[in-house]
Amino acid sequence: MRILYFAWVKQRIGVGEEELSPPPEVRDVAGLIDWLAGRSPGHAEAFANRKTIRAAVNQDFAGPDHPVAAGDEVAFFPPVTGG
Amino acid sequence: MRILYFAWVKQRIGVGEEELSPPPEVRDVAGLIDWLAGRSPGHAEAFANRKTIRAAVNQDFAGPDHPVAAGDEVAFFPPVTGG
Amino acid sequence: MTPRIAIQEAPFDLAAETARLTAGRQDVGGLASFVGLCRADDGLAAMVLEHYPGMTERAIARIAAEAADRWPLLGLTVIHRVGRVEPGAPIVLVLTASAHRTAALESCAFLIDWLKTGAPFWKREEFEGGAERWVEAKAADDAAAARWKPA
Amino acid sequence: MTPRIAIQEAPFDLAAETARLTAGRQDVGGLASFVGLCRADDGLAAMVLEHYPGMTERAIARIAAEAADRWPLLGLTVIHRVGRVEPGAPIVLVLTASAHRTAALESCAFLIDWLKTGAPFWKREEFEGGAERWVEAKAADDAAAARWKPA
Repeated sequence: MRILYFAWVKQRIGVGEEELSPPPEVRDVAGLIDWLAGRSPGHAEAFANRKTIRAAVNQDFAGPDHPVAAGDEVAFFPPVTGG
Repeated sequence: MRILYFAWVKQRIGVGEEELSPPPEVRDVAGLIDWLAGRSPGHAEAFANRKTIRAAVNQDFAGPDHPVAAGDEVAFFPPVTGG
Repeated sequence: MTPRIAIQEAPFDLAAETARLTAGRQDVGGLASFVGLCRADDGLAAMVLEHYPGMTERAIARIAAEAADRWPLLGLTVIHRVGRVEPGAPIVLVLTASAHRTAALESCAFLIDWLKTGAPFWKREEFEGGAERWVEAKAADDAAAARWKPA
Repeated sequence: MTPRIAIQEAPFDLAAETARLTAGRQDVGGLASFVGLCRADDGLAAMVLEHYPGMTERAIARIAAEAADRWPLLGLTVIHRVGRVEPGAPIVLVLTASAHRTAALESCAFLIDWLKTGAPFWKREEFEGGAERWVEAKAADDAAAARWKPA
């Protein structure tokens, strides 16, 4: 699974991209966040306030219940501020 | 009184501007139209359908009841089509 | 904020007009523009625009002042061409600048809606073959202008 | 109508983009544009824009297709800059062309409202003195985008 981070999520974690194989019990976005938050203090800090985190699965916005699977591209970032 | 005509009102009357002294019983825009319509066949044709005529007195849009007096600039024209 | 209002035969330069509202300043966050162009409907050869010199400038200045009163504008430009305009050529430009996008977008729409119904311009269409026709006012334009009236 | 969508570091040229939508054609009656610029609020030294390559283009293409579905558009351009932008410089351009003004004006407002809330860009502010801050999403932007949702 390809995991991407943007903006301050990326700054806190320290990398913009990771190639990871979460265990089979990680089935959705919320489960993936729980698992990622345990990987390092930076990950824990990035995911400390779930309300400020948005996700995309395969480049579409996705809610916490959205399924994730091996081979997916999953991105985490703050609410967008373009325009 | 300075009378101005624009667009097809001007084309029908044949001039864009007249300097006229209406009689004292001409007190408002509607009365002025009645009086002007009797001046020539072109005037009569221009003012034949009052619903299609708009007026301005001293460069502000004015309804049929708006007073007119010596020294005023009064203009007649079709509904505007700018922009 | 002094509105720039011009009635002219010459074409206008959108880039130059935009630069005029933003050059040397850092407080403009949004710039909205509308350009109205002459379409070649039904074999149109040219559009000839007439106006009421004096009243036109007064009417547009009043509309511009109303826009500046309703929205926090940092710049406002209205340029309306008169005379002969060929298909594909621009006729009118409205340009508004503000710190925020909503004020710029709304005031731009307000101004072009009002120009259609509140400024003394008249359009005559000339067709291939020599026929001509005065453009008639549209009820839809009155309705568009009316939606800006305070409740 | 193929939308033109570009994500780029370089500034854009409003006159060239306008010409691209209108040159050689006589069916465009209205051209609406919005340019968002970088304001120098609170001693801002620069804005740094990051985005999600791939998803950005997909998200904007989807929004552009929705606009083309809702309004009879003859042209649509969205250019969004990324990287470092200094105060006074343009960040985003939305340009829409249609036979009539309402379609151009409404679709332009729709697109910029959606870009604020539906495209994966993030802005970091750098201040004189070295402080920096990520721009926070605004509830007002969510509300502006929500008003376009079909009832």
